[in-house]
Amino acid sequence: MYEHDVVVVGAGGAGLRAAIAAQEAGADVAMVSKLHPVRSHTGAAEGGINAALRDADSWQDHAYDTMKGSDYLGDAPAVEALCQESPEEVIRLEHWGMPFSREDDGRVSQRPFGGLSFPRTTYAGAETGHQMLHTMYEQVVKRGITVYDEWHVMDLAVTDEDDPAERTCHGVVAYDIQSGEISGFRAENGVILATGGMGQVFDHTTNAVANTGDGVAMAYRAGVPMEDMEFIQFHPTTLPSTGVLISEGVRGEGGILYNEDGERFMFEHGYANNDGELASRDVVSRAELTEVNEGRGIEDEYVHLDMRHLGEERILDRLENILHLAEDFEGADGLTEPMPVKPGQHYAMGGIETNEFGETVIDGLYAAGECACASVHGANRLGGNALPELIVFGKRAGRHAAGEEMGEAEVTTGRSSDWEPADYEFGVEVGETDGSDPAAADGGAVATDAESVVGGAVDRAQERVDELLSRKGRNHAEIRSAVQETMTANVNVFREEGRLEETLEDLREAREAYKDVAVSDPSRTFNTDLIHTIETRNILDLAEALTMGALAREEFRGAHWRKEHQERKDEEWLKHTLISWNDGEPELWYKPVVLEGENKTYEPKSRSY
Amino acid sequence: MSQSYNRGLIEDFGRWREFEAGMWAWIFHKFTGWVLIGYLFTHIAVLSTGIPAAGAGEAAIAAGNDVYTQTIVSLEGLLLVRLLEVGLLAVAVFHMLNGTRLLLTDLGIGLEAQDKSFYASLILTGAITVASVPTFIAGAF
Amino acid sequence: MAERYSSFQSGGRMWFLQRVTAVFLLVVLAFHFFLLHFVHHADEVSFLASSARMEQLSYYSLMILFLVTATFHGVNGVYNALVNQGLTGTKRTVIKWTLVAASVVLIAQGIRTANAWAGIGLY
Amino acid sequence: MYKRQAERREQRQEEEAEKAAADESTVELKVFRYDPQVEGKQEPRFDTFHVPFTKGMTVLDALMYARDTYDSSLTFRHSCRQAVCGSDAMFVNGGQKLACKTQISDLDEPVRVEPLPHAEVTKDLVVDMEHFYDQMEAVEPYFQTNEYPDGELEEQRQDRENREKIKMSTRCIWCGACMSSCNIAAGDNEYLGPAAINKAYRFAMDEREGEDIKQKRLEIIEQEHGVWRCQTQFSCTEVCPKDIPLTEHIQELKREAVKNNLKFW
Ligand SMILES: Cc1cc2nc3c(=O)[nH]c(=O)nc-3n(C[C@H](O)[C@H](O)[C@H](O)COP(=O)(O)OP(=O)(O)OC[C@H]3O[C@@H](n4cnc5c(N)ncnc54)[C@H](O)[C@@H]3O)c2cc1C
Ligand code: HEM
Ligand code: SF4
Ligand code: F3S
Ligand code: FES
Repeated sequence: MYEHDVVVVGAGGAGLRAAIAAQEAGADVAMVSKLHPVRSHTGAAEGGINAALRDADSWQDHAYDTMKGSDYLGDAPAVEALCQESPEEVIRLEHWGMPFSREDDGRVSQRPFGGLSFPRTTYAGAETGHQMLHTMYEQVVKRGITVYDEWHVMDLAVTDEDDPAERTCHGVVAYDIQSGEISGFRAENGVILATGGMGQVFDHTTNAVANTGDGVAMAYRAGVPMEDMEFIQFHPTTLPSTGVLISEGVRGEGGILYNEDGERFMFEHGYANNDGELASRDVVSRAELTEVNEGRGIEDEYVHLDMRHLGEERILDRLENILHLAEDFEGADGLTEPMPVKPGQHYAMGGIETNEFGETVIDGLYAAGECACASVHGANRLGGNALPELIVFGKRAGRHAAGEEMGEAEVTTGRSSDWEPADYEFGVEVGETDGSDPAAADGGAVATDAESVVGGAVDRAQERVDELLSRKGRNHAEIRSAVQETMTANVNVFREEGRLEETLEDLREAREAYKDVAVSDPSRTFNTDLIHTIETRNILDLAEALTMGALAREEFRGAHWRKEHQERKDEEWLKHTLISWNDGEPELWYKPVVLEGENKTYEPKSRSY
Repeated sequence: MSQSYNRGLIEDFGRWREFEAGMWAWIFHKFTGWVLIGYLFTHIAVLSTGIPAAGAGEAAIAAGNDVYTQTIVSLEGLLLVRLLEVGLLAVAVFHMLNGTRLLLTDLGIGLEAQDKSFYASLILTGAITVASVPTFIAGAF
Repeated sequence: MAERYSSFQSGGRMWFLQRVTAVFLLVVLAFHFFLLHFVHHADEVSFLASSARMEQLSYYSLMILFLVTATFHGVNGVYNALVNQGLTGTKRTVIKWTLVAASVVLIAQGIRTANAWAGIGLY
Repeated sequence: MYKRQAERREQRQEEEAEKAAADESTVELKVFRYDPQVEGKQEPRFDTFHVPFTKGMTVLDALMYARDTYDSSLTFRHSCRQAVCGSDAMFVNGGQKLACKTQISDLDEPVRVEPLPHAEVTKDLVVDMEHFYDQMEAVEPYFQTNEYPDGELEEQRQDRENREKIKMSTRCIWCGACMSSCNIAAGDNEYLGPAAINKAYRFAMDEREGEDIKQKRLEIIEQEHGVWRCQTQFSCTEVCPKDIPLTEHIQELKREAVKNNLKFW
């Protein structure tokens, strides 16, 4: 067993920032990551980081934009923290050497981005995430922070009180991919989950193959509620064949969308008369799919994104990376032809329920980054708001976990006084009640001291791995792709009741199938078959929760569109959806949104661009 | 750490087909450099016959009967030696041309055309060598 | 970490000298070849002719310099090549001094020969 | 729905396997296999897979197909599928390539896929990257300066030109292709190698670090196993998937170092 004060799971932007912060606050930190830090998907972010750096701009404006973008489902204390602290965090990155693009006067460059009232997206070419990830990893190297790379965290080591709010997290269990060894990591002060996105729930996604939402699923099964899972952002400009993202920066710089008839449909068909291509992502994604559905798509699949008129010099200066992506992954030359694009899964607004310090309802368990839901993005994330989330909330979680005094949280976690049960009947059995899978229930022998909680978790993980390796059964790959296919077909940009229900049935069948899953590669060395099999379980749990949330939320808000419910219903739905695992019996409930900030109270307005 | 497998030398030798221009240039430069330094040693050895020759007396020298002149003349009379000299020329010319290429590379000049300049060195070496054959062979028969 | 390579020893000087000697050799070797194969032909070599050239001080000093630079350039090149192939430790020290010794012998022998031609008593 | 899908998939797989046997629209992959623990794989061998070709298919797509359809134990690293994570550098038809960035249609068949040369093979296409990481970390790969601006919220100024100068060098994704292609690095285990030297270049040329730190950086790369080992073979530059002009950067550092030394002569 390894012992540290703070154990950070995941080494993307959020994890790295959390580790640095915890270390600066005096803790002995270790990072455990299934990928080497520089392989994390933060490296794929292209567009930039929103921060109100200029005199003409203000964090209040940024907060206002973010709230509006979130369709008033963001929690004001978290949103304000994001906008207030983003500038100093961005400058800190600059001080750590991050090579931002520069203005003539030598200051960092900023550009306009969708949904922003000021060009405050700070960027480094079209590779902002890459530069950010590497800059922070460099700081981790400098500080000599311990990194256990290529260790897959399988489970959390949590006590098993009946009420999740009374549970304590003492560490994690991880599988060393290189050697096949399973080991406990005991965390004296806290575990911070920073495992990133869950794009693999869908099959057309901008996310990495490693983005399987492990942290969310682990926390969920340990008793932490998942918040707002139905809100999935579909990015309007991804390459049709691979899902590789073409940054919003292209539209920020002036790129134009055309349909098959060469119409600039964002304006000509009235989807966004003011902002056109720069309207919020959900608006543009739906516009594109409507064009395709109404027969104006190219090859009935995609639309064109044209940036030729920007001129070679400007493109090379600011969007060079896009040229390579279009060329390498789609065979299109952005300098001489328009690029084909269509919407693809991009970001999960929801995730592990936390307050504005990253704390979850379980004592000693934190979450930050895309896996967490504080919530700053509400029903829809603005482009350029995820990277600041990583550094702001990564830092906050790191400090808090290291024991720094940070005051009283205003966002609640767990069932505080104003929670509200949901009375939705799903018609299909959900969850995992028969206990056929040891990971299904977080229970186990009653243990309270940290050593034996971690030890018990290690034993269960070992048992599970031995079982998967020794039995005969079916391969996980077909189950995974069945889940991805049904999710992409039915829980996409457009959602209808009947098809959502069908999806729950498909997922039920997938769950049944997963019961006889087995790993055919017997090796203990670098057994990716085993890792993927474990991940598929996570994908299943998340897909189910996501679909449940989508069914229950009978309104149209932000990224969540329902055929039967075409308007935002503020009286009824100004609240977060939460799903608790309850030892295998998922339960849906709600809690109100916090719209009162330090700055002001954000009154819901209609969201038009 | 888990066990791992090292493909070692087999792989190194199996890879020569896949070498890039720059690697061939490197190999040739190495080879020619070694030949040249090897030759320098032999060259001086042969030339040092001039030392006893100098002590042998004016008359022998004037008549061309001294050890040095004799050695050289008899060596130069051999076709094999003449052919080796052509080889030496080729080696030296390549080393000089590619050496120039490397010197430019060190100054950061022509890096994009490094493969082309290597091919140019090869071709030029061939041309110069062929052109010099008559001069080198002259009087050997 | 950087300290791992504690045997701090800059290779820059030798690298630079290798280039400087190369530039010099480029000119002199071309001249040498040209003079002894094209101007004078291989079958015309004789002690007398060599000695006539060597008696000129400028030619004599050029040739000595040629010898020294070529030896340095060649031997240093060989040494570098060996080090690049991973020559280390005692073996490396031994080879290094062997090469130095060989160079000294080569240069000494070369100078004696030149002296013999130039009619300088020292040989 | 799930059953339908499963059936459809099975059917598709059968059809594809048939097509694979007869049709020419399949790609033949020869993949290096080795596993220290599994009997029959301890002796390295090549396995052949026939994968149906689809437009725009990359080597990574083909490998994933082979793994998910024929042999789930086929092992390779991959994550982003878009040439930013640097996990899937491998030896494809005799060249170091990122599998996700290599179109099958650009390759001769059969496509031979091997782990990166000059690295120890952990399993199948996975190599041990430890040595590469060590080299990267040996050049103090983090920003250092003594010249921070006064205000907390004040950024350090940097000229556009200077940022342009280091731009390419900051693109490295730590894939290790360059290191694997360099003969010198293969022979001299302590040679920093092109990627690490490029990393040093990224900082040494960044004007924000200031002169003192630059001196220190030059000392690091000037060590015996630093820049001087480079023999300008250019293979690193040829294989770099991010088009970083590695040789140029190494050469520039050599000149900087010489200039620096000449001062003391
Ligand atoms: C293509 C693309 C472009 C984007 N562009 C922008 C942009 O321009 N601006 C913006 O603000 N946002 C952007 N985003 C969103 C943003 O990049 C992500 O939300 C963010 O990078 C997520 O960071 P993270 O640290 O939470 O997770 P990641 O960077 O994904 O890191 C997750 C880490 O967790 C580890 N991990 C996962 N599971 C386990 C496990 N079981 N055990 C151990 N370790 C585990 C992984 O190894 C990895 O290190 C973009 C996203 C994508 C996909
Ligand atoms: C005529 C002009 C010459 C030029 C321009 C020249 C140029 C060079 C250069 C630039 C190198 C360094 C290669 C490197 O380290 O990357 C080199 C190496 C070398 N040179 Fe020369 N050289 C010349 C003549 C000679 C002569 C006359 C000899 C023999 C005495 C010689 C022997 C060598 C050797 C042995 C090497 C080392 C090769 C290796 O790396 O294994 N060179 N030369
Ligand atoms: S320099 Fe290029 S080839 Fe080398 S590790 Fe970096 S990206 Fe890969
Ligand atoms: S391949 Fe190696 S020798 Fe130099 S130019 Fe590249 S580092
Ligand atoms: S999969 Fe990330 S670089 Fe190829």
